[in-house]
Amino acid sequence: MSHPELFCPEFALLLGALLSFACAAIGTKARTAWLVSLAAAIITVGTSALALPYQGHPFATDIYAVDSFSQVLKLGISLALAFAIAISQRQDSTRASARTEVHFFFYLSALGMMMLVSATELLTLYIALELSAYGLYILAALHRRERLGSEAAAKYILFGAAASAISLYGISLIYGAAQTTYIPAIAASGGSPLLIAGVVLTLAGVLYKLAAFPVHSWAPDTYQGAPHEASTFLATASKVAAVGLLLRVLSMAGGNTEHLRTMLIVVAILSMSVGNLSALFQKDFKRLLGFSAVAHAGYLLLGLLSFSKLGAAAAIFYVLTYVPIVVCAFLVVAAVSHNGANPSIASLAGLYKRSPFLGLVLLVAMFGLAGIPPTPGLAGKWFLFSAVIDAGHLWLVLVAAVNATISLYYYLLVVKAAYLDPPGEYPDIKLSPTYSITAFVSVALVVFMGFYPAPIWSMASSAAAVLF
Amino acid sequence: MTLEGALLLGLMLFSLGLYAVLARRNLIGILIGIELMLNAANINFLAFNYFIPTDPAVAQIIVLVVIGLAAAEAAIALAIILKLYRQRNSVDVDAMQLLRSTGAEASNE
Amino acid sequence: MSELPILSILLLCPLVAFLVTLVLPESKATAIKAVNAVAGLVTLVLSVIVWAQYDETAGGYQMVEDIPWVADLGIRYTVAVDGVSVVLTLLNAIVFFTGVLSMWTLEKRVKEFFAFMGLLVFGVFGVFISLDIFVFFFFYEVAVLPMYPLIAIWGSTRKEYSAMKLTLFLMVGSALLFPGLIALFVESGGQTWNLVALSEPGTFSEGFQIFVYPLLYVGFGILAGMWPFHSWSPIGHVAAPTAVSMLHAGVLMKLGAFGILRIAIGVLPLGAAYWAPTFAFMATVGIVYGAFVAMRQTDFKYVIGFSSVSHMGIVLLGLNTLGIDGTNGAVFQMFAHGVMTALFFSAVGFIYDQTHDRDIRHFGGLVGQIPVASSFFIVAALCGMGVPGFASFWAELLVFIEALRVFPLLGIAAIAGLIFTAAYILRVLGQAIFGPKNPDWDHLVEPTAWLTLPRIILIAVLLFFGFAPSVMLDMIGSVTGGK
Amino acid sequence: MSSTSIGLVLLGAPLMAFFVALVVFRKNHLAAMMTVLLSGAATCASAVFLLATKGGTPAEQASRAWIHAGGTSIEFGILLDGKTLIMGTVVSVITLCVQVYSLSYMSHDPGRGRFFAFLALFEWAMLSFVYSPSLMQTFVFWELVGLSSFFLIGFWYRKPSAIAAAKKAFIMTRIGDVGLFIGLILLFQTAHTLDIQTLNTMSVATGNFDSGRIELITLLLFVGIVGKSAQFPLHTWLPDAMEGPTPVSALLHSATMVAAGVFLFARFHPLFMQAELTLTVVLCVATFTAVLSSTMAMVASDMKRVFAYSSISQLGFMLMGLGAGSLFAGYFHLTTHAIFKALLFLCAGAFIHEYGTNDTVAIGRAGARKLRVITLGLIIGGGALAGFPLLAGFFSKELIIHSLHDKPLFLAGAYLASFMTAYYTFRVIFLVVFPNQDSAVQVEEPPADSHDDHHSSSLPLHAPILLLTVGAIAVGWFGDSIASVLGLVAYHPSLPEMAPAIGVALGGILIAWFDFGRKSAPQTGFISKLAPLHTLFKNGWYLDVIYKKLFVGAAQAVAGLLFGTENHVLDKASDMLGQGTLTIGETTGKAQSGRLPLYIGLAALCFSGAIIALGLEMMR
Amino acid sequence: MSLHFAIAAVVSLVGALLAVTQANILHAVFGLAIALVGVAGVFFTLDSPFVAIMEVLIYVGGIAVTMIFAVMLSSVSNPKERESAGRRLLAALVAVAFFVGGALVIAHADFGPGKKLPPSAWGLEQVGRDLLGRFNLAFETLSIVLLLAIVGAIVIVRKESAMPANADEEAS
Repeated sequence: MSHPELFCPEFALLLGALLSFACAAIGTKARTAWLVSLAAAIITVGTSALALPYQGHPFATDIYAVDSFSQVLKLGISLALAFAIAISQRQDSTRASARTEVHFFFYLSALGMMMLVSATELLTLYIALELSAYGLYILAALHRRERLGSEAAAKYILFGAAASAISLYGISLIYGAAQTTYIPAIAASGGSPLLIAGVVLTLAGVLYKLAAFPVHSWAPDTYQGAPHEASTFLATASKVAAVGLLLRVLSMAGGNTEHLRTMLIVVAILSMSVGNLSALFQKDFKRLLGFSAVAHAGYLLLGLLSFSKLGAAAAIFYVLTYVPIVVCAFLVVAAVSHNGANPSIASLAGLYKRSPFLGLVLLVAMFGLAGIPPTPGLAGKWFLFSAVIDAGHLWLVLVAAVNATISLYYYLLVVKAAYLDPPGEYPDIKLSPTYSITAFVSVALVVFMGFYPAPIWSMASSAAAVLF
Repeated sequence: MTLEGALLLGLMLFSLGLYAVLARRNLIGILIGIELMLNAANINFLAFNYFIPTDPAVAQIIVLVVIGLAAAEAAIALAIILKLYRQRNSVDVDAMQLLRSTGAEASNE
Repeated sequence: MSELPILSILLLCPLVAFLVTLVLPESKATAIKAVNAVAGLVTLVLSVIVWAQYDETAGGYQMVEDIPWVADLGIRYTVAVDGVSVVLTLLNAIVFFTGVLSMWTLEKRVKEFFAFMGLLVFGVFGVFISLDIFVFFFFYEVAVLPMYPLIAIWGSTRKEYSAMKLTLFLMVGSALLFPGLIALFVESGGQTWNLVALSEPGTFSEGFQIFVYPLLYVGFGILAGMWPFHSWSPIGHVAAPTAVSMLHAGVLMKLGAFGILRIAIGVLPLGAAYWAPTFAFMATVGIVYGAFVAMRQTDFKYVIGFSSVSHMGIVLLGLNTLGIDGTNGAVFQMFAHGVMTALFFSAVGFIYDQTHDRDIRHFGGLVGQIPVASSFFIVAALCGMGVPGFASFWAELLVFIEALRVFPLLGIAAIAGLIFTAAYILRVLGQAIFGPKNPDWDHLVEPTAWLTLPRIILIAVLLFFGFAPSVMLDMIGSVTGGK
Repeated sequence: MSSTSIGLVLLGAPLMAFFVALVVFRKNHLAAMMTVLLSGAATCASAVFLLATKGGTPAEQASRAWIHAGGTSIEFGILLDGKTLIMGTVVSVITLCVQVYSLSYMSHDPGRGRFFAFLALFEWAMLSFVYSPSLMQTFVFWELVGLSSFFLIGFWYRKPSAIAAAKKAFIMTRIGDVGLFIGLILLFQTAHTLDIQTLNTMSVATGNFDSGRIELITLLLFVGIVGKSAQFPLHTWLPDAMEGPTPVSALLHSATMVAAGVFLFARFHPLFMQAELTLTVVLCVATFTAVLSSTMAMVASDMKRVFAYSSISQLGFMLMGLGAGSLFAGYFHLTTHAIFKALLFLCAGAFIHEYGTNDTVAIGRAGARKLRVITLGLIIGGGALAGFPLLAGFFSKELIIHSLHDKPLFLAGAYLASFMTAYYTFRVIFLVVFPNQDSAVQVEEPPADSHDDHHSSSLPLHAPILLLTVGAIAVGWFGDSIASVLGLVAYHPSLPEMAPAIGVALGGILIAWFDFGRKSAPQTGFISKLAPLHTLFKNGWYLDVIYKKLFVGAAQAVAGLLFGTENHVLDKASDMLGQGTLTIGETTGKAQSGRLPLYIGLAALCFSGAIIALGLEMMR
Repeated sequence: MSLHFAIAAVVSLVGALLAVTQANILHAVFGLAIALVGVAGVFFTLDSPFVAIMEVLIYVGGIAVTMIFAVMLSSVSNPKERESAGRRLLAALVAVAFFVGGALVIAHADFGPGKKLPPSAWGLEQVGRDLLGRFNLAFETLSIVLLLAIVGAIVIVRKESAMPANADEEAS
């Protein structure tokens, strides 16, 4: 390893993993383990932020790239991790027996994701993909209501394993076509039809991570069945990593993007439509967020299918702003949840009265997801759509915008429950200081990004510049 | 023995695996299918390696790693399946209906 | 021109009110109302100052402030006013201030109400003064969404349904705007979102203009109550509480017409010319249609809601004439209709607050029971009929002059619509305000001074511009060139 | 004082009075009434003064730009020429008479303050209309006249019939207004000015218009006149407008509102004179109206209605005169008619007020002739209306008939109408003066209109009647002066020329005497012997019914249709769209059935499809 | 060589067929083991003996055995449940579709010529050098993955000791 400092966010994660493993090994109380993890997570965020400007190759050349692309996404991942761990303070949806250990999986999964966005070689990429996934498979299984957790995890892992097997098959074709596993070299090899076929099959695992059609079906089930903090992590960090991964994989096509683009357009439209339409009737809030995640995967694909710097930057911007917004939503889930049960939308009733601040957090989350200013949702969509129109697909934007309209319906139903329906017998909610601070930070981030998207955009833009 | 022949073998194994994943009700049956799919990919790697070599060590390393990953994956999957079995006394995939969308009339609550 | 960034200050006023409202505890209802009333007053004063400072002879955009926002993408916070913005800014300030006063008796969830209202007004100001398409759209969306909670929480009569319908309709409008607006940026070479730069002739080919114009026109048109996409509007009116109805019809619908004028027509004149006959036809249908449907309504607010469809049809017809007089008239009509409808809803809201009934058949001879409150309604009705002496007369006159020149047949149909307008308005007057009295409502009381004040202001504005239309027309004319 | 400042007083005083009265009337009725009365007096004095000083001198105009439209400014101001001076004076005199009269007449009405306020508003609108130097101002105040008449006709707003009548008046005149409005805009587009004096100097000959254009414009202007001056087919609002208080009828339906249309015609006489076709239309409509409404007047039992029909018919006369090209004849009749018709209405009002009924027969039987001053007024006014020689109406009507001498068809119509006029006027007079308690005629209508049992024969009631009686006798002799103010030369028909008309009038009076006046007269008109005709006339030729069925019905039907469209098509469409989306959503949502094989199957199917597509692509 | 390959291929296919068709899941696992041995044979013929050995050791010796344990522990209750014909048909259709697509791609793909390489490039030595050299990250990560899997499996299967009464066992 030539420049260890380039690897420092990952080291921070390894440290976190080590500490939580130590906590589990010596059997500390869950609360202590949580505090340790939170500290490590905050250190990770700090490290990632410090590491933003780093560039270089800590390992053998072309295996692992540290550049602004990877570092920006790593910052997103570490933020998501920190938020998820902060939310896990109230672990009442996690199995009592696993409360000390969960953070270990968070850290290793985050490590996998960070490696994922840096990997520039197929083997590294694949193993990082699996590492990030396995942690999540385990996390999903740890819901306090074991039947839910096991079912969620079983669906997640079996579907995931199948998808990753298809991916691996695709990778083998890529290898056959390019006879190398280095992504830059593959991209330079000229994009033979076999390579495209390989990339398409590889997309199975990648889209799976992104929760896009046709490999989206796990998302609602798993979001619903996993513990709240795991769902949070799944919904945020996983999306960030998936965007990075997808950009890398698509870059392998090396300019021969015609078929890929056609397929991605279909995938994007179906993701948006299926996600939004299916969300219309959901009663369970987490499940609704799962479908919403599918829809947002569709929006993200709009940027990716443009195969342009603008599109990539828009997708990265979108996913970075998406993190705090979704954190807001899951924070409400975790705070409202009683005895670890999943909150239904009906159980959000009267939130404005039960906890005015939480009501506001929910409002920000829903408006953010719907793309209503002053959240960055609008700017994000705007940039994505700009990229798509720049690529010449005006009608696709129309479809996407109609989808955004449809989505508004169910987001507003949530807002309605929180702001219109009387609290009934639901109790008041007292937020713990951790939750208040987390909520405040995430809302502040959202509103700041909404009013002043420029810094995030320049980050996203510099990240995209690496690829295009 | 040709490249196409080896690839075709891989493809057959893959398709059989896929069939198992889709047709099997037993969760372990699905897992078997997945293992077959992984092995199909492995055959591809080694076939390419053998017939059009540029860097013969890479494919072997990939296959080794994949075998390792498959083991880890199988361990986690089997743990989850066992947990599931303990709760429901069944490893039937069709029995996993707790997490699903209901219509407008019913509620998840 | 002043050194002070007066437009930004104006823009921040409602935002500050919003933040202060958020901070104040729910129990301090009067303080919240006072804060918003003061903010309303300040915006009113500021917009009058803006009016006074605007140099009509120089014309063009003035008081420009320009700060990069997302510099990499060419997005800049560019605000400025031209004559049209000045007029509509004043309108917004008037409606905001009088709206706050009209809601003085509100007791339910005061804090949230004024918070949402402040946000809405903030967005509307932003739209009227921004020159950057992205910033424009940003504020546009800020303005549209608070309608949902405002109607759904404080409304009446199928409020949740109506609020949802309204929001979704407007979002469909936005869905059309998204591709349209972004296409402008991309097609112009991806350098600037600035409206002035985009409006340069020759930026867009005719084919492109013809293709994109309907997206923008219909997208904005939905918000402007364009037939046949108007059905959200009356329903929303009916459900909304007084001040929200005032803002909705008074200001929000103007956003659509303003967008058409400034962006659709301003940037795509060739497309506008190509589509003008079609959209003028639809506007005329809207005028007549709204009047006829209003004739059969039994609910006060439905009548006014459809009258808005009809009156906004006049605005759209004026815009589609693409002529100086037509545009002048359209902008004037936006202003006049804004104030008039605010007065209408204010008057109806006052009656509804006491009776919880809006069926005109249940009333009769109200002018004998509450003469002052009724006369507010009568004045609004007269203005709605386009009676001379009120601002709307001149507005309609100018539109009709131009329409008759450009689209003679449509002009005649639109003018004939005046008959039906008179018919439905007199029907309401004859049924509810005049006629045999209904003893059920003998107990009604007259508005207090605080509640009278906003209505008096609105009437004064209507009369002022009715008697001195040139004040308004000179201001608008500084843009359209029709001084 | 310059004439402009006097003009300002003239126009400003009533407006001030309106606002002051509106503000104070709720507290103090008397103050409101006095304010208005004072302003009326001031206005009247100004008008008379102006007429006296400016009569016969060249026109004077003072105006300021009001708005800019299409590069041209539209003026607001005051124009003093012969037409406006006379008309303005007539209007203000009549208004003052009515105001004074109302002091007594409305003294016990709770809304009298409001009444006076709207009288002032009306006066302001009417005078601004009359003195207007531009067609735009004319139109603005034309509308305002309509508006204030709405409030005056609907003054008793508790009475549904009054409100209905007011609505009808407003809407029917507005139909005419639309025509006028379009005509105005066309005129503006053609001539690029709306200045009346400039417009009147324009002509086809000088190339300002082409002949088709001028026909179209004048025709459209005439549509407005038809509405305002209650000509066929838009005349039906006027009889209904009798629902208003009688002073309102006296004001609106004699000298002012209805006369506004005729005044407009006179105003644009030079333009109309260039439009052959329009003139023919005008003559046809006016003659037909004159005859038509006279037939209705012959059988109406309500005294005010008789006079209302008579107003319609006399307006037709004026338009006949004007349309035949004689500005003086029409204008002279406008003036005389204003006076004697106001007188008749005031008298009718006094009777109605006294006896609490509108029915002529009932009034007569109640002993109306005991009110001597009023009965005298009725007789003089009636005589003037009937064209009894040497009374006011006689001269002007002779001139009109004379102006028609080369148009035999219309002349015949004029004779017929004036015969009937004499007949129905004296029918009323005889019924009042020689009541026959024994006749079989039944009182038709229940007591109406004035419900208080206050009886008044005070000075405010009598003074205007006396004044107008004198006017009705005298004004006919001032034809020369009026002509000179107008800048015209009066024509004096010779006795033989007048003979037929006199004969016709006297014949009408004679038959009336035979039917109603003489002792043991049946007191039923000769028409009643022709039962179908009687019924036809009585029901206003069923025009109201037809309109109601045809136009109101059609409008209602369209409204119903569009209402249905709105609710069941447009609104429903969006609802269905939403519902459809929800249904699709439910389906896709349910497809998320929790079955893992289906999830993976979908994915595998899609990727198989993709790979097949790629394979096929590679084959090519 | 071709013969070896053919035998290995047939063995793996037969094993795979058994694995996917056998109603008894235990038989299916045995089928899998046979298939994996076949695959190892294929690896062997493809000049990768080390991988072939690892395949047999880890897959047959590890994974298949774990599966058998799992089967023993779980599906005894209903080992012979057969899927419905419709389901199998649909699954077969999808699988055949994939096969057809894949076959098309393979048949029409244009594989490069490759390079002639010295035998040293194939050797275990090179594999080991690369594994600890170029690909050390993957190698180290693999160890982390295995650690994760072990800990995860333990945490998942662990019995809940301090669970409250099964009141909340039902679906939320």
